[in-house]
Amino acid sequence: IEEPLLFEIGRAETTGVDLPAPKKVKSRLGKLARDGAIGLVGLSEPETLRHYVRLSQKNFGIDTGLFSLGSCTMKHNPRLNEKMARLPGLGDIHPLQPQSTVQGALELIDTLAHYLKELTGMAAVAMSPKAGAHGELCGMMAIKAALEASGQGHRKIVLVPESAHGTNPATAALIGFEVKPVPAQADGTVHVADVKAALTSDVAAIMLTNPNTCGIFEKEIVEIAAAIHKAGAYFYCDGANFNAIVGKARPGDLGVDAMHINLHKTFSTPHGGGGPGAGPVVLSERLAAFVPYPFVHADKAYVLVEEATKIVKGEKPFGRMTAFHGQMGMFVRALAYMLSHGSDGMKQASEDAVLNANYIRASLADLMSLPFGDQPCMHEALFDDTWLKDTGVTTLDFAKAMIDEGYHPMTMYFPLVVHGAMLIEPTESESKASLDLFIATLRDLAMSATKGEVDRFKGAPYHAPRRRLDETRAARNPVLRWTPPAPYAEAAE
Amino acid sequence: IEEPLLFEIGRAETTGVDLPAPKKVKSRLGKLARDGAIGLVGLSEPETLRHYVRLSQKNFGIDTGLFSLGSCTMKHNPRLNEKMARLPGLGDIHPLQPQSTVQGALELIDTLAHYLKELTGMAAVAMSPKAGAHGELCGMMAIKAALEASGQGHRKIVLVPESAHGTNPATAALIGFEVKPVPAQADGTVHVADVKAALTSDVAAIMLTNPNTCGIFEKEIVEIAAAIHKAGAYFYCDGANFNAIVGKARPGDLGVDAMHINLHKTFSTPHGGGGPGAGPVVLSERLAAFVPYPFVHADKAYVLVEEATKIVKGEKPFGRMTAFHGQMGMFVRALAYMLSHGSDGMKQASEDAVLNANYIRASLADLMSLPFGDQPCMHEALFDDTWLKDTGVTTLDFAKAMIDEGYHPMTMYFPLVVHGAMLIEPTESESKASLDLFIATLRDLAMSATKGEVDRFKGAPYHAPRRRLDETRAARNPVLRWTPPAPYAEAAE
Amino acid sequence: MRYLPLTSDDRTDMLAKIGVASVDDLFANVPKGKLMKGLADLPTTKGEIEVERIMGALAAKNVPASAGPFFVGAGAYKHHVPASVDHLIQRSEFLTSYTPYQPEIAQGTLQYLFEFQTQVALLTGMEVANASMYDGSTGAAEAVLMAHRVTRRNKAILAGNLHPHYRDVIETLSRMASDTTVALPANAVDAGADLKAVAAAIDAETSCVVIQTPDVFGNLHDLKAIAEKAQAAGALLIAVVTEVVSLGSLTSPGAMGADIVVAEGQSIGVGLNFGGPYVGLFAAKSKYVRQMPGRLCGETVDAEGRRGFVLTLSTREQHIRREKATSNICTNSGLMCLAFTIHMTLLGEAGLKRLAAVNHANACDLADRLDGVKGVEVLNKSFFNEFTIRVAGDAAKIVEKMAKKGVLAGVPASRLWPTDKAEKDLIIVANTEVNTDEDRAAFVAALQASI
Amino acid sequence: MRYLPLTSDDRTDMLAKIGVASVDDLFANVPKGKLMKGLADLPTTKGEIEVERIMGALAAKNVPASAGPFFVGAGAYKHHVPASVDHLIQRSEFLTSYTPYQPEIAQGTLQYLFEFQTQVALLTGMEVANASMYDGSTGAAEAVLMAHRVTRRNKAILAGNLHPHYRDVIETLSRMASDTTVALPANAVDAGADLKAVAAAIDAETSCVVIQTPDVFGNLHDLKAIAEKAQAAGALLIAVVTEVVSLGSLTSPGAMGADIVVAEGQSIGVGLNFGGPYVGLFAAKSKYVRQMPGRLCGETVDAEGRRGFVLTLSTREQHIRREKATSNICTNSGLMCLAFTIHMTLLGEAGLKRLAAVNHANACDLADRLDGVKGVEVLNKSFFNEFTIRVAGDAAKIVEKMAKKGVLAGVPASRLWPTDKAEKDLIIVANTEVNTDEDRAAFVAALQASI
Repeated sequence: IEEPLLFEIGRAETTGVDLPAPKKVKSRLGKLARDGAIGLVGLSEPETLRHYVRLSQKNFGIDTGLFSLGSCTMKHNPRLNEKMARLPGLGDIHPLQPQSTVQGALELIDTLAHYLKELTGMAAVAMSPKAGAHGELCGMMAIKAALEASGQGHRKIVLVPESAHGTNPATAALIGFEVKPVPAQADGTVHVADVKAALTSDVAAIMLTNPNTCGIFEKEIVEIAAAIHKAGAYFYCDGANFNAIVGKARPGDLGVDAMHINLHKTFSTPHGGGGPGAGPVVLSERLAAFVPYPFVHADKAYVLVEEATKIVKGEKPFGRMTAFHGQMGMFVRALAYMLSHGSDGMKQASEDAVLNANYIRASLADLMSLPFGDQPCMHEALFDDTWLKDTGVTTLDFAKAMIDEGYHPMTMYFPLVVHGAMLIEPTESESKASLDLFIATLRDLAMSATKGEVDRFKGAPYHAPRRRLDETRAARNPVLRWTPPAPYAEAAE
Repeated sequence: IEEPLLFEIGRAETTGVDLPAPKKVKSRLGKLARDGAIGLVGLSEPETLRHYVRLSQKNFGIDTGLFSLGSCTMKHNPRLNEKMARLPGLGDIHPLQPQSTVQGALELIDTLAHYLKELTGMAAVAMSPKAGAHGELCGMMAIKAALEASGQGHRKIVLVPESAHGTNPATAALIGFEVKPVPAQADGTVHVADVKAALTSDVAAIMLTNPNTCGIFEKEIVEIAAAIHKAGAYFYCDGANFNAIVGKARPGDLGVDAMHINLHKTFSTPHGGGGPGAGPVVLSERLAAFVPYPFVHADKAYVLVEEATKIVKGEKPFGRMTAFHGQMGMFVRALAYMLSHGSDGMKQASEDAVLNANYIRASLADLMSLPFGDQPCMHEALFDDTWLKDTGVTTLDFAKAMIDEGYHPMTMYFPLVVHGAMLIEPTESESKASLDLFIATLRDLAMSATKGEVDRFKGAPYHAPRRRLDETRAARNPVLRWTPPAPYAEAAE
Repeated sequence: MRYLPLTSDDRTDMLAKIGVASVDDLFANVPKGKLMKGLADLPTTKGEIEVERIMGALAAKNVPASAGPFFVGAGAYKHHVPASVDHLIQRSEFLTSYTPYQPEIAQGTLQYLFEFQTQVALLTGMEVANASMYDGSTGAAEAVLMAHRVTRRNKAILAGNLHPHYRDVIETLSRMASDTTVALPANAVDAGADLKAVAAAIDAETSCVVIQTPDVFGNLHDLKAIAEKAQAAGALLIAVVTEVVSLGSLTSPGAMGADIVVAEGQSIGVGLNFGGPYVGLFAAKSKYVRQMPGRLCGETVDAEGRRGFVLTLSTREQHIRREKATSNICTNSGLMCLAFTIHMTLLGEAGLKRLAAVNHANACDLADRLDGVKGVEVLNKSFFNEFTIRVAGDAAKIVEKMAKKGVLAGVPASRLWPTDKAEKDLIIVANTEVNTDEDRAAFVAALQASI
Repeated sequence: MRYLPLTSDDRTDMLAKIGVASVDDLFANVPKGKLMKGLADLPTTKGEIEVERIMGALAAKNVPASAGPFFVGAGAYKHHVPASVDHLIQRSEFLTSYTPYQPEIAQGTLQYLFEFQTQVALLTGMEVANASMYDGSTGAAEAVLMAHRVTRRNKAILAGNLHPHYRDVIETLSRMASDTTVALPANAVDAGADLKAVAAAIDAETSCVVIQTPDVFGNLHDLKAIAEKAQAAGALLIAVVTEVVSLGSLTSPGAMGADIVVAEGQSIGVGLNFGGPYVGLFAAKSKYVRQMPGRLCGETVDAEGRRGFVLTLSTREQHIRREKATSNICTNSGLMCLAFTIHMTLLGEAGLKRLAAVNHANACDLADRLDGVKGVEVLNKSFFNEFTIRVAGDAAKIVEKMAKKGVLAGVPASRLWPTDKAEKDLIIVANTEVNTDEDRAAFVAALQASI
């Protein structure tokens, strides 16, 4: 069933909201009162429901099937969290209400901060970043502020392995750092020797993902941290893969100075089709002073510190990341999740996530190729496309064929260091029965590909709301909004 | 995507609910403590979400498309109503709390009762019936009680036109009445002359649907009522089609003595896959005294009358229909709907419902056949299958082909008085654009049928989660529950 | 108006297509003078903001169960419903669908009904269950009529400790159907005597005996002997359960020989809702299936041989059989079945047993706390999560006093048997998993202060 | 644990398949001594009942906006969100989906993003809009960086009446990126003077001027002259809107010549959420599209020629372009875009204009009521739904006093400019469609009683 665009079915005079007539008053808009049509259209309430329900039916979510997208941690989003976020006392409060009227909200932020510090073994946390990349930015800003505060402002180099998420180099570059690559070795990890070789007096920091994007725990991480620190630089850890080690290992114990936490990956706040996220950044003692405004002091009452006059000795906030205090709605959800799991549940969740990924790895290793040999992975299993060589089927084709089987494909072609990468992350939310079916399906597809049944892949997906879309055309001649078709425009005149 | 039965994926030891360990106490269960397995299985929360989300995807609802099911009034179900029903002060109250702690609930019931009486022009309303058929039962019980109270207990005959809903004769028979048919004439309505001819001193009541199930307003209704009353009998009106006349005509003004109101048809409470409904019954002065327990008296405080000691002079409750006070959750939704619409909106809704149905009628009359000629209908348009004669396509085939076009079929083969009946009710919730598309689709199907494209119909539906299901097999050898397959049963031993 | 998509232009165009001048021409059949001029005497359209204010004000005049310690039961129970249940039942495809008369596009509804029927059959220990009744009480009345059909006798014996509302509903329907009921007197003190009285009342005219366990005072009953006695006399045993969670801890009525089991399913998934909508569970021996009221969902195959589900045995039902139907029931409690089934799925065998154990333990804890409290006596020898106390004073007044202290303490028996002067000092007290130690301490304190 | 489907048997079987003895063997890479023994020092698993109690207790310590008369704004506004919006955004297929990297199974998300972009472009009067930023403030900071890329200059001039938090966010990012910002002083009394100061500050180094309208004090600004001045000097005009509802009543920034418009979209569909998640609207002239940050959804066709949507121009973005990306932004505010789009669809042109008119009228009514109140002066010559009053006394203390009386009265300017001693007597007061006559009367009474 096709669903038209809103603008093709809506009408300028239709509204799905009944409001009383405005009171008669003297306008204070002056000459700036809007004049003429905006061009918007409306739908009545029943039409609106149907339009968006039907659009939703063209989407795939974790509630509809296994979502194997590696590095994205598509885990269960408990509905309890949604309910809690909608309690009027948590959802319907204004960021600038008198602080005496939001003590529970400040307590909640403080409590969540405590949980995050405890799980990471870090000294401080900046709660306000709005998403993972924003957290990276915050963390790198803290590092920059710390360097400047200690007269090390000349350090401009940031070491980033090629396997890193694109946000890492982009973040570093955004605030004027120069990105320098560090190689990974044949086992998929960065070796301390390579880091040492890259360390000069210009190096500000290393940005390392751990567990890394190949799904492997960086085994020399402690040595790398030591080397970095010895060189006067900082260790930024990309926390995208924290889901594998919550309750199992603490970044603070490994020598990390800053790490953002994707509440929407690790702590189950929903991805919502691309956001909102939430990216609090935990910081080591060395960086703790630089947490940006606003932050919470727990005293007799909770105080939201928004200004220099209220900081305590030693605090040196580097500025402000966003207008208010961050993603409160996501904090509520994350805390509800952490309370629900508890320390035991969170540890078990990490173990199950790792177990599930290894089960997939072990169950497919005979058919598909592992770029770094037969070693345990963390919460995601990385395959390359060596096994597809000469079949005529690419990683992309394979992924699209998965759609026809009712699955969301794995992450493709990332990390870049692996040829035709296929990064599969089942998360701890999948049952063994679900994994077994997924494995059986992938085995069937893999055998089909190796047998040369190319049509099953090249034309895929066959059974989705759309066949493959022409992305080149979209980019070559961008159509980024609806415009009235010509006859309509004429008629409107 | 197929979805297994819960029992095929669940596990006895799995639970999606975390509860604390019970306190250690001395059991008071005695010898009745359960012993051994119940046989239930559980799913974790993520599995439960996925299982039922996937099941939901095999369903059609008014939010997913036009639902043309005549006599069922599948109109928009506002989400505001759902929200209101979940206010703790309305949803989380117990029917046996002290009345001082539920004054708002009693006020709400009293307010809704006022609305229903005002819209129907009736003297009283019994709020407790749980659904339409339960309301019919309540109304007929009130009639029986009134007859007995006036020494007319010998009256055993209830007149029911053949076009009536099956619930009418079933209800009458359930409490010992004898059903006698009244014919309808060529214009689709019951004529007063035929009623008079059937009226004997044994007649207790007539049960008439108005607007009737042919979608026509009974034009001699006032005369019929007068004749019934003159004969000492009562006029029960089936209110299933009240949606056509709310704010346009009042049953009380037409001589009706009792009429149930399907809150889930007329006042937008959701049908929910077959319930819950709510069937308050409005009663004329002649029957008002017989409203069953419990009911609300509005005095200084609101009083829920549950017992004989609290009735006021003249009240003669005939008994009790259900354990508590009826479908409060549906009352909340219906009142929210009525407040939202207001008197103006409800009248407009009736007019739009009738307009929409007539628009469909007028737009299809050249291709499909109207059993009662080209006269206006009320909120539903009735076609018969004369036009399909010799095409090899039946009403059923035609209906199933509509599924492939994205529509829920009309009501088929009802009313029984019309051959191959197709009863189409769009409701006021459909936009003109939606109706135009529906009409175009039906025209296309109709032309296809007349052209003899039989395959399009006989095999339909082709694009639904299932092809046609074998109902005979289901009835011949009923399988009404899951049982473990043999090997499993063995393994369990 | 936000719910109405037609614009005035649309209306004009459509009237033209139809060929009438005004919408009232379509109402030409309405007798002269009966077409309303103007509007009904009710307020006009209101926006969401205003409706929320009005409903919010009504809600604010009630004390919700979650507002404080809560011990009210007697046929409806405050249990915790997981958030996912309420989320799922609000999915448009479930909420806004109709009775699954078109099975090809209603497999979602049909499959959950099949799962529901299976769960109910397992829980009650019966062979078959239907797709629900309105609630427990109407289910009980229908069961009595069904017993009449099965036995071709028309006298039902109702145990004295059957919930009086259930008794009333059965009596009302039976009286209207010209059947006979014999309702025994309640016995809060000696529950065993009640069953003995039932046994003694069975005769050759008896179609069925109706016994509730746990009974309205919370007492548990072993039904084996009475089942044998009834069946030997050619009558059926109808077992009534108003607290379905109890089946997690107790021997099922089916295992004790019941022929029909009716239960109120509200405790699982549904919520209090001030009395409705609830969900009636209805299960029976399979030999009686064709005499059952209500919808049944059955397994079959589609044209391609794939398993599917349909409503079946509808020749019992009113829309096919009309005045010869087994019942007039049409609409059931579809969405509440779904809520029940989802909650039961989340619980599973292990969770239900745990839930029942917690309920029982909490009730035992409260009983223990009351032990030795002056002026209070727990009457029950056995109970699940509810028991009856005798208090030194007028129970209804004490409950009101406790309500003023923020404790909703239970149901005074005088509310259920308003005319029986002998039982003015009894309170029926329920205790579920939502109650804490603090709640029970508050109960005891408020009770002591109110006697 | 209810969120974890694996059973212990499953775990044993799976470890066997993998060929390791224990799960810790899979963590072998963790350096010696760094694998945690035991559990983190946090509480253990809690059921829903307990979590609801804890969160409910936290919620109870806050005063929600709906609890009484509410006039707090200054960048976030209390508007009514229709129930259907919240229902729809919770549909699993929207809530639990990812960024639409697989467009064949994400057309739902992509189509609403396309609708969102269109609505934002229309509202702001711009040619193109992106698929959202985190919020208005981060969008503003990104706009300044974008202006630097477009103009190849790096000095931004920030109007004094720009929301100080926005100013801080821009200054922080600019400073870290080694760019220059010139922030002018706020001027609550003479808003026109602020714009004159901006105009005077433009020079040949200027990349952009950033002006908010309605400004933080609620004043409206005609941007035409400053747009011309800036563009003549080779700089861009970045218009900031923190109350998007105002665009229903006011000439759009696009119509006044803005090059980039950033806005906070929270007012439509999103709710207060104590500051987040919100949704940043970002629109620009189409010639700058390849310098825009954030995701863009574009129209295309599929292999069968059917219209479809994809994320496009991603060569601007970090996951393709890495350190050369226009921004590091990755996650956006997808679900909040959806909320915005649905609410805007419900409103439509007519509803938005009506909503804006009601907001304006309510604010005018409050201003009228304050006219002549002793010790209170409304400073604004023009405003939409928010204005600034000077009160005889310490504004922060007066707001606290009013809060004690149940009226949340607005934002004391001293909260936004904490170090500026001159402005301790100003309150910024917002009035939306949710306020009633009674609310406004309560405001006046509480204010009079608190001065």
